[in-house]
Parts: sequence; C-alpha cells; structure tokens
Amino acid sequence: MTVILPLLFLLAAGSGTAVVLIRDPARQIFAIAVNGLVLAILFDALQAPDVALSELAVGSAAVPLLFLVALMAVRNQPPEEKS
Amino acid sequence: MSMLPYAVAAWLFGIGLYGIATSRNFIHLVGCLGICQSATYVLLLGLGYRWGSIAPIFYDHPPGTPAVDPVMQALVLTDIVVGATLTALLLVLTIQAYKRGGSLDPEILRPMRPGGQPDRGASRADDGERTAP
Amino acid sequence: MTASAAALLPLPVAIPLVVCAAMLATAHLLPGRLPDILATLAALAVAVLCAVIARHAAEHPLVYWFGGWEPHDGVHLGIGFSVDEASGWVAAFIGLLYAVTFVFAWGFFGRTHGHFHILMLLFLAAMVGFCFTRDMFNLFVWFEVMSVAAFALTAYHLEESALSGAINFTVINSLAGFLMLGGIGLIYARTGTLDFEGIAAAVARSGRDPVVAGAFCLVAAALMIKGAIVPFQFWLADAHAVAPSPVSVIFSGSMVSLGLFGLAKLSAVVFGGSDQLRHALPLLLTALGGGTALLGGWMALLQRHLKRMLAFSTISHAGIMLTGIGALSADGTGGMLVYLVGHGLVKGALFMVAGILLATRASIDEIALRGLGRGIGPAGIAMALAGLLLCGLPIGVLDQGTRLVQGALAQQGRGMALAAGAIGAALTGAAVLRAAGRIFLGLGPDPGDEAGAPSADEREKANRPLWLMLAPCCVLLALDVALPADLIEHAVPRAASAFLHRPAVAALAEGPAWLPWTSLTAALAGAGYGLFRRRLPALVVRPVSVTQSAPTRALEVLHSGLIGDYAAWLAVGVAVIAVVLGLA
Amino acid sequence: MSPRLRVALLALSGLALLPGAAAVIAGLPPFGATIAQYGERINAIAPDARHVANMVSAINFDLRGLDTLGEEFMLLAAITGTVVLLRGHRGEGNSGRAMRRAGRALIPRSEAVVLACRIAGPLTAVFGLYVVVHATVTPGGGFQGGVILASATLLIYLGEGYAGWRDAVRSHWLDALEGGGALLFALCGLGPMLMGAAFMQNVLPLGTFRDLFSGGLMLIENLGVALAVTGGFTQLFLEFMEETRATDEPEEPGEESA
Repeated sequence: MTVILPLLFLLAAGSGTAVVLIRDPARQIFAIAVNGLVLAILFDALQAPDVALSELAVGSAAVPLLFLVALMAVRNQPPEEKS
Repeated sequence: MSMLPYAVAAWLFGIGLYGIATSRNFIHLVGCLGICQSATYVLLLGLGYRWGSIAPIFYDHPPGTPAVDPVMQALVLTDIVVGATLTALLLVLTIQAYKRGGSLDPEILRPMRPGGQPDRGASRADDGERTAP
Repeated sequence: MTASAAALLPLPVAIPLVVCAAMLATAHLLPGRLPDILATLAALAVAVLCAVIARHAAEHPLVYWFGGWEPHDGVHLGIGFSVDEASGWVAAFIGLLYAVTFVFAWGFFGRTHGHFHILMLLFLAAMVGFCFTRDMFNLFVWFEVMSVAAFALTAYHLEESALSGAINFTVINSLAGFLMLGGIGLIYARTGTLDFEGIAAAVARSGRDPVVAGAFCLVAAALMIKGAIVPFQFWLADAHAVAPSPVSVIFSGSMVSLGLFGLAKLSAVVFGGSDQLRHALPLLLTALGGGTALLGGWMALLQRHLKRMLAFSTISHAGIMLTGIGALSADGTGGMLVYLVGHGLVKGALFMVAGILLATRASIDEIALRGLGRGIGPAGIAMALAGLLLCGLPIGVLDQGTRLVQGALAQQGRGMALAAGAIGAALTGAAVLRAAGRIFLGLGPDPGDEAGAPSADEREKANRPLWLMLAPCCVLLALDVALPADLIEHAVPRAASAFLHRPAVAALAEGPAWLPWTSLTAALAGAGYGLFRRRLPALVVRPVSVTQSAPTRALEVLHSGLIGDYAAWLAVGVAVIAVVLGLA
Repeated sequence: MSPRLRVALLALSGLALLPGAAAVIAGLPPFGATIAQYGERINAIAPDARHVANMVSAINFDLRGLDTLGEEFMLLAAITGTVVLLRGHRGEGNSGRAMRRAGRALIPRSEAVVLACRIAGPLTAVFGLYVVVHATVTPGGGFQGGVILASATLLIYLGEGYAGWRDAVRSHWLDALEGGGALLFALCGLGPMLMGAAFMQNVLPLGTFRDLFSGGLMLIENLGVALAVTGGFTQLFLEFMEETRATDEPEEPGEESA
C-alpha cells in the first residue's frame, strides 16, 4: 500500500497535466476519461469506495460522454447565419 | 510522501489554471476546469485518510474498527455532483456560443467588443457615433 | 415564544424548494400565469417569515439543528442554522426583492413552462440558506446552488455576447467555488469541525497558524470573487450587462452584496479569533475596497451600455461595502449591512429602469437613446432620483449606511478609504445622472469618451404594460426613501453587535455631514460636464480630455472579456491576499 | 493582454504564492497521520444511532442531509438550465417527437450492436437498481445508482436508435421524475416537522443493522435522490443527444459505467 498510493497520486497529477496539455479536444476526451479512471482507482485506494463509484460513473463515463456529444454537435452543425 | 497529496492538489489547481489562461478552445477550457476541480477531490480525500484504516462501511468489519474520515467523503460526493453540473452547463453554453459566434476561440467570442455600435442606434443618434473609433 | 420562532427557521429555505420541485414535476400541466403567481407568493412568504424570524432574533440569535442533531459534548454533529437579527432582516429584504422582481417580470418568462421561476426560486432558497447557515460546508453548498442558478439565468437571451458573458461568469465563479472548498478542507483538517462556533473556538486557541491563514485566504478570495472586488471584478460587468434585466436586478441587488455579507460574517465570527488576521484585515480590506470603489466608479462613467454602466457602479459600491467590513467594528459592519439593503433597493430600481427602456424603447445604449425617453417621464424621474441617492443625497436607507461606513472609517483614521468611497459614489452617481439627462431630457449631443465604450444591440419583449414595470421600481425607491430612519438607528447598534458576536454598543458613530453633500455636488458637476461639454470653454475641456484619455483606454483594454486574462488576474488576487496575510 | 504577458503574470503570482503554499502544507498534519474529530465521532456513534453500516450514506442522508438536499436542487437547477438553454433555441414545440434532419438517411445498425445493447441495457439497469437499494449497507446510493440507471437508458439509444429512444423516454415524464424525486426529498424534511420533530429528523423505525431495510427515513430520501438523478441525467443525455442528430453513430460510450 505504501508504494501504490504515492504512485497513484503521481499518476493523477500526470493524467491531469495531460488533460491540460493535449490541446485538441478530440484527443483530450480520452485523457479526460483516463484521468477519471485514475482518480476512481486512487479514491478506492484511499478507502473511499462511495466516491470511487461516483467518480467512475460521472468522471469516466458521463462527463466524457457529454464532451463527446458537445464535440459532435460542434463539428456537425456549421454555425447559423449570423443575423 | 507525507506532503505528496497536498503538493499534487496544488499542482493540479495550478496546471488547470494555466490551461484556462492559455486555452484557445472552450471545450478544452472546460476540461481544464475539471482538472482544477479534481485538485479539490485530491486535497479533501488526502486530508481525510489515515494509514491502516478501513473504508467507513461497517459491513465486513464490526463497528469500532478504525476507519477513515467519512465526512470528507461525503463532501467530495457533493463536489462530484457540482462538477458534473458545471461541466454540463458549460458545454451547453459552449455549443450555443459556437452556433451564434461560429467559433470556439475565446479570443474571437468576446462578450462585448469595444466600440461596438448598435445597428439601429446609428441613425437615431444624430451625431452620436462621431467620436467612435 | 422564541422556541416556536426557532422552529420556523427551515421554512424560508424549504418553501421555495418545495414550490419549485412541484412546479417542475407538473411543468407541462401548469396553465399560463400560475408560475408567476406561485413564485410571487412564495417569495412574499419567504419575506414575511424572515421578518418574523428577525423580530424574534432581536433578543438573542435563534438556533436550529437539522435532523435533531444537537451538539453533544461540544461536538457539533449535524448542520445548524443560526440567525441573528441582521441576517434575518437581510434575508427578509432578499425575499422582498424577489417578490418585487417577480412582479416586474410578470409574463416575461412566459414561454418556458415556468422553468425560469424554478431557477429563480432555487436562487432565492440558496440565498436565504446562505444567510442563515452556521456550517462551513453548508455555506459552500448554498454558494454553489446560487452560482448554478445564476449561470443558467445569465444566458437566457441566447445571444452571442450573453453566451460568452455567461461562460466567463461560470468559469470564474466555478473557480471561486473550488477555492472555497479547498479552504474549507484546510480549516476542517485543522479544527476538526465544520460548525462556525466550533471553528471560531479552535481558531482562537491556535495562535499564529499558516493553515488557518491559508484557509481564510482561499475562502476570502472566493467570496471576493462573488463580491466583485478588484482584481476579481471582471466577470461582473460581462454577466450583469448581458443578463435579462429582472435577473440583473437580483444579481446587483443581492447576489454580489451577499458575497460580501458572507465575508463579513466569516471574518468576524469564524476567523475573528486569529490575531494574525485581525492585524492584516483592516489594511487589506480597506485598500482593496477603496481601489474597487474608484475603479468601478471610473469605469461606470466611461460606459454607454446602460446595464454595463450599472454593473460597474455595482462594483464601485461593493468596494464601499468592503471598506465598511474592513473597519472590523460594529459601526463599519452595521453600516455595511444597512448599505447592503439600501444599495439593493436603489440598484434594483435602476436595473428596472434599464429593463423598461429595453422593453419600451428597444435599446440599452445611452447615446442611441438620447431624447427617446421623453414619453416615459416617470421612469426618468425614478432614474434621476436613484442616481442622486447613489451619490449621496442625504435621505433614505442608503445614505444612512453610507454615513455609518464613513463614520467607522473616519474614527479609525482611514482617510484614503473614506475619500475613495466618496469619490467612487460621486462617479457612479455622475454616470447615472448623465445617462438620465441624455436619455430623458435629450441633453448632451456630443458624447465624450463613453462613445468608444463597448455596446451591443439588445431588446426585451414588450409584453407588459408600463405601469406594471414602473410600479415595482417605484416601490423599491419608496422603500429606500421612506423607511423610518430612527427605527434603523435604534436597531442597528444592537443588530451589528449581535452579528459580530460582541457586547452591544449604545450608539454608532456617523461620518461628517458635509461628505455626502460633497459627493453629491461632485456627481452633479461630473454629470454636467458630460452633458454640456460643448458649451464649456476649451480651457476646461481640453485638460480634462487629455488627462483622462490614456488611463481610460488602458482600463478598457484590461476589461478585455478574455477568460484567460481573468484567470491570470484571479491568480494575482489570491497572491495579493496571501502576501498581505503572510506579512502580517 | 498578450498570451505571453498573461502566462508571465500567472507565473509571477504562482511564485508569490509558493512560500505561502509551502507553509500551509508544512503546517498540515502529515498525510495519513490522523483524521478529524468530527469524522471519528460519527464513525463511533452512527452505527448505533442509525443502524446503518455505510457511514457516508448516514452523513449524506441523515447527519448532513441538508447538504444533500441542496446538492439535489443544484442538480435540478443545472438540468433545468440546460433544458432552457438548449430548448430556447430549438423551440419547445418539437421536443416531444423525433425530428429528422433533412437529407439524412437512416443508418441501419448492425445486428451485433443491437443485440449487445439489448443485453447490456437491462444488465446495467439491474446493476443500477442494486446500487440504489444497497445505499445503507454497501458503497453506492441514490446518486451513483441514478447515474448508472440513466446510462442504461442511454444504451437503449445505442440499441434502438433515436426514434426508439424517443418512444421509450418522454421529456415531460423525466421532468416529473426529476421534480417528483426532489419534492419527495424536500417533503422528507418537512414531514417530520408536522409530527413535531426537527426538519429531516429520522422518525421512522430504523430497522436492523446491516439489513437492506435499515436507516428509516434515509431509505425514502435515497429513493428521492435516485428518482431525481435518474430523471435528471436522462434528461441531460436526451437534450445533448438532440444536439447531435446530424451524426451517424456515437462511439462506444456507456460501457465503463457498468
């Protein structure tokens, strides 16, 4: 446990940094999902299963899905004529 | 190790803020805001942890076994809901802003451009626009 | 008697919540005007309940423990509400402001199945909860509910500038929420409790402690972001200028000042025991407040978009309120609380005038509207009166608050803050009076620097008769002017001391009587200069335009509307607070 | 401000904050050393006082139930806001029926996808229900279960296509579900007041420790949260999906939720 926790913390910092540095939204979505997953594992290791389950459902599934949908909406709908 | 979680939390907030400050795409920016928020998760759960304790669920272990702080976990649960709601709202705003403004770049989508002239105002205000740039 | 009054405490929060949940559950069944009626009644009920609670809280604060979890052996297990007289009256004022706003917006939000009333009622419940709670995390929850409702309401117009204004607002205020939560985590880890009293006791025991200072820094930054204090003020102009006018009434009238209300409560009650903070706060708060008052006033004078002008004027007045808090005395805080109510009444009325112009004249641009207000004289009178009140016309609630704040500052020898507040008030008053003169009298055909300011084409539905919009506006102004002064004079010393958890004082100091008159004169002079500059000799006009052009342009560049800039300024602000606290 | 200036400003304030942050971190208890008195106290008394095994649920639904009430209404505010902002643009009239973009053909789904979704959908739903009802004994609760249930309805979208989804899920039912759940929660607060107890006081029989039906009023509150979250998140997905109907096929989402 004493090795795993620091590793997970560092992984969380790394995946968070990746989300910021990947500037293309399409690829950023994967980073967001991975970051959610890493956080969920970290929370489980911190003895917070309730939080881990929420983060798994929200952070690594629902939120990336919303991002995906937003991206598709933006890609597929050319902006309307401005009045 | 004893400082690592707090340092990670500070780093996540800082890097998220850096992302927001430099982002040229609103969808990317919303992702960065999520990173700022994950800093609070890490900080709170880090503060509520204790070595050698079980999760605060006394199903397999009898009550009285040392457990980690359940209050922090309850706080983070609320925080996760906050995060989900904010992300959804911001993405909606972004989609709509894209439809109106035709861009996702904060530099292009500004709330009000300096010297913006109302279309109908020009004719009404006889000499109102004279000094406008 | 007080025991039964304490049992009322959950109701002002629960009633709007129940009404809005029921409205959502039956959204598609509700007939046309029912949401308007229900929402107005709910807001009135909140106002009345809060007034009753406030009256009962006059003797000593009412306390209520949710779920029956009363503190046990000094450990606070559940969440409590604790209402002193001042908090009760502030909540009652907010309920009233909502009720009046619902009348003002009658039918305005018609097409969305009551969804807007749902959001507004949630907003109201969150504000009342924010005033009443005595639990750190609960405070955060209401802070966030308030924010989320506000974000959605801002973008109602779905126009480009409304949307990007709303995005800026959302991002900055979300960051505020995260900072606050971080601060709460720190203080909880240090003190082991979330209850205000519990934290206060632990803070008083702890002595000089970087964790306490760090927690205060984060929480204070969050509340100053809500309260639009320099350098966190940028979001406000973007959001208030684009929100629908009824929403702006609420934003300027109560949301911004509530952030400062929270700051006053926390710095006096929760963190008051820390010597380090007691030393650092007066300088920090009066300096930031003074700067905010000046910058807001100056920017207000440079605007042509009426709602944006009022937004900057709100920033300026928020600065004055902050100087009141900075005095850390019963006079200053009492003055700030009175000022909060007075400012809410006057600013609410002004945003209603802006809404009337948007609805009946289909524009919000001061220069485009020149002379177009002639048909709606009463609105012009209301606007002029509100402008005079803003800059210090010595009648009414706002003036009483101003004099108390000035008294506290004068007593502590903070001349700079005193002057900054007076000048800021004069500048915003000048801006409003200039706009009133130009719109309703057709004066000032030759605009100065304000012509280069941002503006946008905007209008609102004209689906309400003029009197329906004008009546709420007049009610607000009448309340400000006609509330009996001696009643407030009598109640404030007691209420302010109870708010600060200090022994009661007999009377409060008031500022010099000539100061409001000076502000008023300066405002009239400023407005006159703006309107009649063409008739003034070049000897006067030229130096003024030369000296004000450069700083004016610099200020406009700073308010760029770019979220990246705002994030950078946010970091600067947090750093400033941290450095000042660290050096103390 | 130019981007470079902005980053410089940010770095400068970061530097200014560094000593403060270091002092705060040094002043905090070392990681894993101790927990706060409040949490310790709750761990000690709540199993006895409320007969529940999951302390986090005990806090969320009982000790600090007001926070969860606020949180639920925050969700309600966000989803109402989302609906208003997205519909305000489309117009409300056509939200009840599937509309199709002109010039876009219906794309037939492969048998395998339909089959997989028809199997995974109900399984996810069952798992969601499991998480909801076991709130007081094992990890999970109304919120987590509600999100999973909403993902199950999303799987219907993947399996049956948009029209099928729209037939299965109607917008005003979701409003009713969401509002009704929140109302149920709020009434759980007011109900005990009518009986002379405090707001949200746990006045129902508490049940046996480690039993599915333990915790009294918490169970009803949990149900309210589950209803509100299921309705709310489904509504959210629905409104977002409406924005993308120019697309062919959303990629694989929803899998991780199980």
